[in-house]
Amino acid sequence: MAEKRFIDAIHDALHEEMARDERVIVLGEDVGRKGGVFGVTEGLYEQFGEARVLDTPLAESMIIGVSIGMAVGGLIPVPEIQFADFIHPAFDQIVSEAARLRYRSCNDFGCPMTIRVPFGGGVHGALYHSQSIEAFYAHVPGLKVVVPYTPADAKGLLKSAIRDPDPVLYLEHKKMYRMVRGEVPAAGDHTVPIGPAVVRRTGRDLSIFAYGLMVHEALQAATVLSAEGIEADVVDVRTLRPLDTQTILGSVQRTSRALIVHEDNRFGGFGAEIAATIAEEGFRYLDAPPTRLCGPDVPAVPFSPPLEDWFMVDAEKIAAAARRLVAY
Amino acid sequence: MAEKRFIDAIHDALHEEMARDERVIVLGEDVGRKGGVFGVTEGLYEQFGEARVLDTPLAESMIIGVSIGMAVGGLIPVPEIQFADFIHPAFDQIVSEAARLRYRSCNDFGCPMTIRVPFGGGVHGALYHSQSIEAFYAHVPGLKVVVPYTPADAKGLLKSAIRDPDPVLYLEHKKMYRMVRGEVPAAGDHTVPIGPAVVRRTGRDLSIFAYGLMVHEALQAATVLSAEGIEADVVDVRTLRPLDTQTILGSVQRTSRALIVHEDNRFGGFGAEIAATIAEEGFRYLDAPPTRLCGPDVPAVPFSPPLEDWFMVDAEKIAAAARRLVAY
Amino acid sequence: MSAKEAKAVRTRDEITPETLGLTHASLLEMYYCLRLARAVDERMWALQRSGKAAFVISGQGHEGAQVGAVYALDRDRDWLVPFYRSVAAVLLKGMPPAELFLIQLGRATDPSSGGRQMPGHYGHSRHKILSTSSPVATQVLHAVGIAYAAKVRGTGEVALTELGEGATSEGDFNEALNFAAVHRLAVIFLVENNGYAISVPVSKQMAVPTVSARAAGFGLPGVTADGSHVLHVYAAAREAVARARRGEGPTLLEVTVPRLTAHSSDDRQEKYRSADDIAHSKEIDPVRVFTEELRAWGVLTEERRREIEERVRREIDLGTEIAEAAPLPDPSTATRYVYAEPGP
Amino acid sequence: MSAKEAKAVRTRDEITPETLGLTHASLLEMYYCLRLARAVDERMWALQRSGKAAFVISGQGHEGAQVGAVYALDRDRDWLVPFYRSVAAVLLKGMPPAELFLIQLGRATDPSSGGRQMPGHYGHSRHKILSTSSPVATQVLHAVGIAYAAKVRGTGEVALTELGEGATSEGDFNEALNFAAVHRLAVIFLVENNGYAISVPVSKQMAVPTVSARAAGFGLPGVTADGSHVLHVYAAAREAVARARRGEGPTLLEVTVPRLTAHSSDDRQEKYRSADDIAHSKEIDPVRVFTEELRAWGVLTEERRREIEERVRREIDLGTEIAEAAPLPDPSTATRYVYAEPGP
Ligand SMILES: Cc1ncc(C[n+]2csc(CCOP(=O)(O)OP(=O)(O)O)c2C)c(N)n1
Ligand SMILES: Cc1ncc(C[n+]2csc(CCOP(=O)(O)OP(=O)(O)O)c2C)c(N)n1
Ligand SMILES: [Mg+2]
Ligand SMILES: [Mg+2]
Repeated sequence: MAEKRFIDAIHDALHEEMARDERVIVLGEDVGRKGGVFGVTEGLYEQFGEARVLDTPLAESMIIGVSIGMAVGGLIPVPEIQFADFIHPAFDQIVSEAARLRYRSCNDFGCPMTIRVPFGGGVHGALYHSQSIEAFYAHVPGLKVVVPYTPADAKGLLKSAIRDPDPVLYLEHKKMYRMVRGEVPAAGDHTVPIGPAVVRRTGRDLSIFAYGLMVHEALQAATVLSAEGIEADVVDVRTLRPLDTQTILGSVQRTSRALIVHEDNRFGGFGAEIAATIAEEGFRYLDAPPTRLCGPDVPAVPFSPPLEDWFMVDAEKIAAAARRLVAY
Repeated sequence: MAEKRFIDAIHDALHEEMARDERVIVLGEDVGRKGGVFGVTEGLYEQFGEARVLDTPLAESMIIGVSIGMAVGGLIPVPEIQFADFIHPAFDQIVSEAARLRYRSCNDFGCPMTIRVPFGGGVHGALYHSQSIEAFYAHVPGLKVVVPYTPADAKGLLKSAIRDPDPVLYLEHKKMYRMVRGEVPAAGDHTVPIGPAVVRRTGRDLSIFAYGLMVHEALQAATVLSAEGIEADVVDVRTLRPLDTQTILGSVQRTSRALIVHEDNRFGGFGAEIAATIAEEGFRYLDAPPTRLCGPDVPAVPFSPPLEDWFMVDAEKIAAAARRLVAY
Repeated sequence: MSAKEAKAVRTRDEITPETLGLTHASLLEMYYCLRLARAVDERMWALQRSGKAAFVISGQGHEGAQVGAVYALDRDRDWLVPFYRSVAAVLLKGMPPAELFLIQLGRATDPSSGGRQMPGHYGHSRHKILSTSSPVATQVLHAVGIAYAAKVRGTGEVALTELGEGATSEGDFNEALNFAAVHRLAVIFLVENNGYAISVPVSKQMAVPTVSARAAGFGLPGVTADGSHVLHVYAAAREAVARARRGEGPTLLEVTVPRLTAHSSDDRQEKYRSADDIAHSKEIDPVRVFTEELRAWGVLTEERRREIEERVRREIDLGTEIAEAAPLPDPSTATRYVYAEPGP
Repeated sequence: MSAKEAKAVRTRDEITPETLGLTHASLLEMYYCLRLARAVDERMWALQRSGKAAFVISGQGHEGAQVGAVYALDRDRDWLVPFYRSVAAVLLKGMPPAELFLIQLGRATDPSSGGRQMPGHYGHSRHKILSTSSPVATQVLHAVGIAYAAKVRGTGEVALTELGEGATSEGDFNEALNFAAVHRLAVIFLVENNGYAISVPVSKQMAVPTVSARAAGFGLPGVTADGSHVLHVYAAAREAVARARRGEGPTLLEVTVPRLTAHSSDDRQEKYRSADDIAHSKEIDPVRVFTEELRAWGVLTEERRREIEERVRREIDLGTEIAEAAPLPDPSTATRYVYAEPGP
């Protein structure tokens, strides 16, 4: 075991997979000589050369479209979209092409590809450098969507994604890069399967469901709540598609109360799917309404600090919502 | 009053608004001389000329991006996207630009624009001519999303959309064009406000929530159910964003049972938002889990008739789900 | 006659079976492909008209472009990334007529999609034909990616992708030209310019007379060939393939073609095309022109013609029979292959 | 020297204040704008370094391109559709320095966004400056739409939009060129080519030496001007505006400019730019070059220079003061204007 920062865990996974399999290729804007605008791909260009670590022209639809062709041609592309906010030009290539190639060809073609995307707010990034995009993509059959929280998961899920025969959207919260640290198995081939959620903390009074940075906030809230005698089960959802409804329902069965937390706008957000699933399949367990605590319904995160603070969901807001839910 | 087909109601609204306000301009692929691939814009080119009824090059991002500029420049564009399946290249222009212009400029600029989009399956259109897209867009703050079911609503909502100061996504189910007929107020300026849902049929045993073609199927199911002694409240949601939660919750309060129906894939679909809202805000009213009946989670609608039938939600499947829910 | 025109004519005159080194056998193989493609296409319409197929989208008029271009490929080694009009191209690349009818009729054994896609969505991994979707121009980037993979892996494969001139208005097409030029990839962009994007004439799609003019600004060669003359296309494609094979990069090959039918079975072209325009298309039909050329060159005797005609008819009839006898897909299979299934 | 080179030099020699008919007053106004833009920009960096601003994205090096181009507009009538480096352009279009600092510091009275957007996202309806977003190239289509509206409404407005050469790789840019050319719209595409898209050099972005080469393939004129010489840009822009005003359509005006800073305050350019390259940029700094040119032409005396310097300093200081004193936005306003609010 070694303590690693979130960003290093992602870097290491890329490095190891590139070393392990020469079909793996990294491409995107500034991923080469600069090592990525966040430094995630630092050193890969020097080590693996420019044919495998490719500084592309500035065109996201091209990055994904070319990656699909690479996958068909026998490579395993790991495209980076510089900011989640800039993935939208590639929406068609992801939704119509990458996600459907296998289904539409009845298994004649596949599309192994991992799209790495830094997302999320709290970094003074305002409307166009803060967005959460998981709701758009988790809705798409044919895609898998993962959002790691611990460095160990960041590494293990990325490795699994790269080895997956289907396209995976790998969302990394950019605020966590240098903020979150944790133990990562140093030796061996550390992978984490795509699919299972994990209970990060057990408690009997309510379940908190979160992913990415929000797990961090939820765990902090849980500590505060614990001091008040409220014990929260905190479930790190990790994989949004396919969703581990079993672990989710198991938690609700234990606590009878569900608080679903995400940073993305509330209306039509991914939390609705979790809440609807709990309501439908866990109805008998519930003693209170499944409740969502999410980013407000304005276009992403406004810039100025008072506005950004207003937008972001944090431990304090989670604790307050938990108290209300427990008091229901 | 005059009986009109769904398609004629849409056509008439366009015609009247273009005649009423010379700023209104229609653009898209084949909307001019051909009158649209479905014939919705038939005759407008001849009447209003090619400057106002514009056959564009084949590029959806351009159609929306140019429309945004037109709106800024003092026109009221009504772009058509030929099939909902082909709106994806314009995702960035819609989500990042049209929907955010007002918020990001703190009201200095607005973007009056109505994007007309034929959507939906049951027409042998397969994976790429059948898609439902409402979940992607209803999640976007700054957009409004409407899905008419009656010809009167088709006309009235389109007129309201064109006069709305903000961008509206107007989704027309293409199977309804020539199938659905209904009375449309002939005289005067018939508009229907964006926002309110409408109860199409009242019943005490369960509420069925639907929009577009699914209202048709739900009403048929309700007739069958009624013969069996099950009385369904059928709510035509009509506007997905902003959502009329009051009417929805009012219905659940009367029936204590909610069945949410849509054609789009279930996972992360718009039904999750309705179900989550009912679960959270109508928890006390519920005698059974809020239940979704939706398209299965495969990429849109497969082609061959047995596969298409398997995919599509219809009156029979709705009636079966309603029986199960009432028996809960 | 200006010097430039004289040169153009000379260049065209130079394109003969002899200058291209084509044997009679090759010429007759091309002819057979043209006739086969036309016959398959006509049968697809017949199936639609008789209510057996829901939809047709046709390659009639595009056969010269496709046979000329695909004939220049190494059909085993190279990739075809087609579009919905690629009837002739996929036949020549190896798909038998029966498979096209299975696709047309949405049967379980449709090799491209198992009945999941609409007619016209070709694909076949064994023949290195990439699966087609409907959104236009997306495939152009896929071809570029395949060519990048070929370069990195050193396979020597060339990727040929087809699209209409309408699709060149999409961003993806331009992004693809740019990336391919930067990396000098072995990809050929075959733009089949039939003058219309459904109803929209070229004059409303672009401000230049040829799509090939687009190439220079991205740093690749652009050529326009006359799709009524199979050998003109073949000559241009052969040059493009040779360039690609030598590692000199991509070529934008525009081929002007007539559209002999409505856009699809859902369209009525009389609404937006003049009778003259439609009549002129028939005159420049590549099948007709090639037939005459082969006769003039003494390659096609009446006897040979009848033999080929007979063979084509047999294959078409057999293919239709096979397809009509094939089962429709079982709904219980509809959830399969959203994702890869675990291996055995 | 070849005939072509000779002609190029002659053309450049012909661009003088006299041949352009520019008065000393105009030249000094341009000079003032260059100095003001530079000073505003430097102050933005100072605010960032001192921890008062979270972020800077800079126009240093681009001032010659922007002042030259915007000076050719009718600043009251025409539209500017800017990007994040448009410091000089928006100043010249009418925004006072104080407003740029309000934007920089995210204050409630930031006229472009009320503190909602990051620094560098300019916009101002009264000055006909369209609100800027971050995704590159999207704005190019908006400018084209504005020009279409101007044509239909007969307003005679011209739209000038700015973008970097990196953004020309996006589909939207190409779709915009195409549509503008088809409709011969009064729009000018000002591509400020600073050689890099963040760290990616032009050689990895495109296979041609100039962006202007892209124009011909879409059917519009393409010109490359040297952004170190304000008057070269002005001459080219004036021609483009005249063309647009005459109804002859769009122009792609590429201007080569040095990038004098890192991409933004989040970037360290030493990682990917050589010391020589960075040093060379300083030599071709348009502010420096124009200062020398004005001196050589006898327009700028030392006294005048000092006067202008003094005026700029006062304005900057005053602007900073105003901005720093302005309140931050109140969170209770954060939900406003997602949609239009009902009128009174
Ligand atoms: C992205 C997208 N938008 C719209 C359509 C609908 N559509 C299908 S074919 C077509 C015209 C294509 O014209 P062109 O590229 O010239 O090819 P042609 O059909 O003439 O061979 C259109 C608009 C589509 N398939 N994809
Ligand atoms: C669609 C999109 N993708 C990525 C980015 C991130 N980004 C911001 S500026 C930039 C480089 C732009 O280069 P160029 O267009 O040459 O302008 P310059 O900054 O050099 O003036 C990138 C990649 C973005 N803003 N938008
Ligand atoms: Mg065409
Ligand atoms: Mg640049």
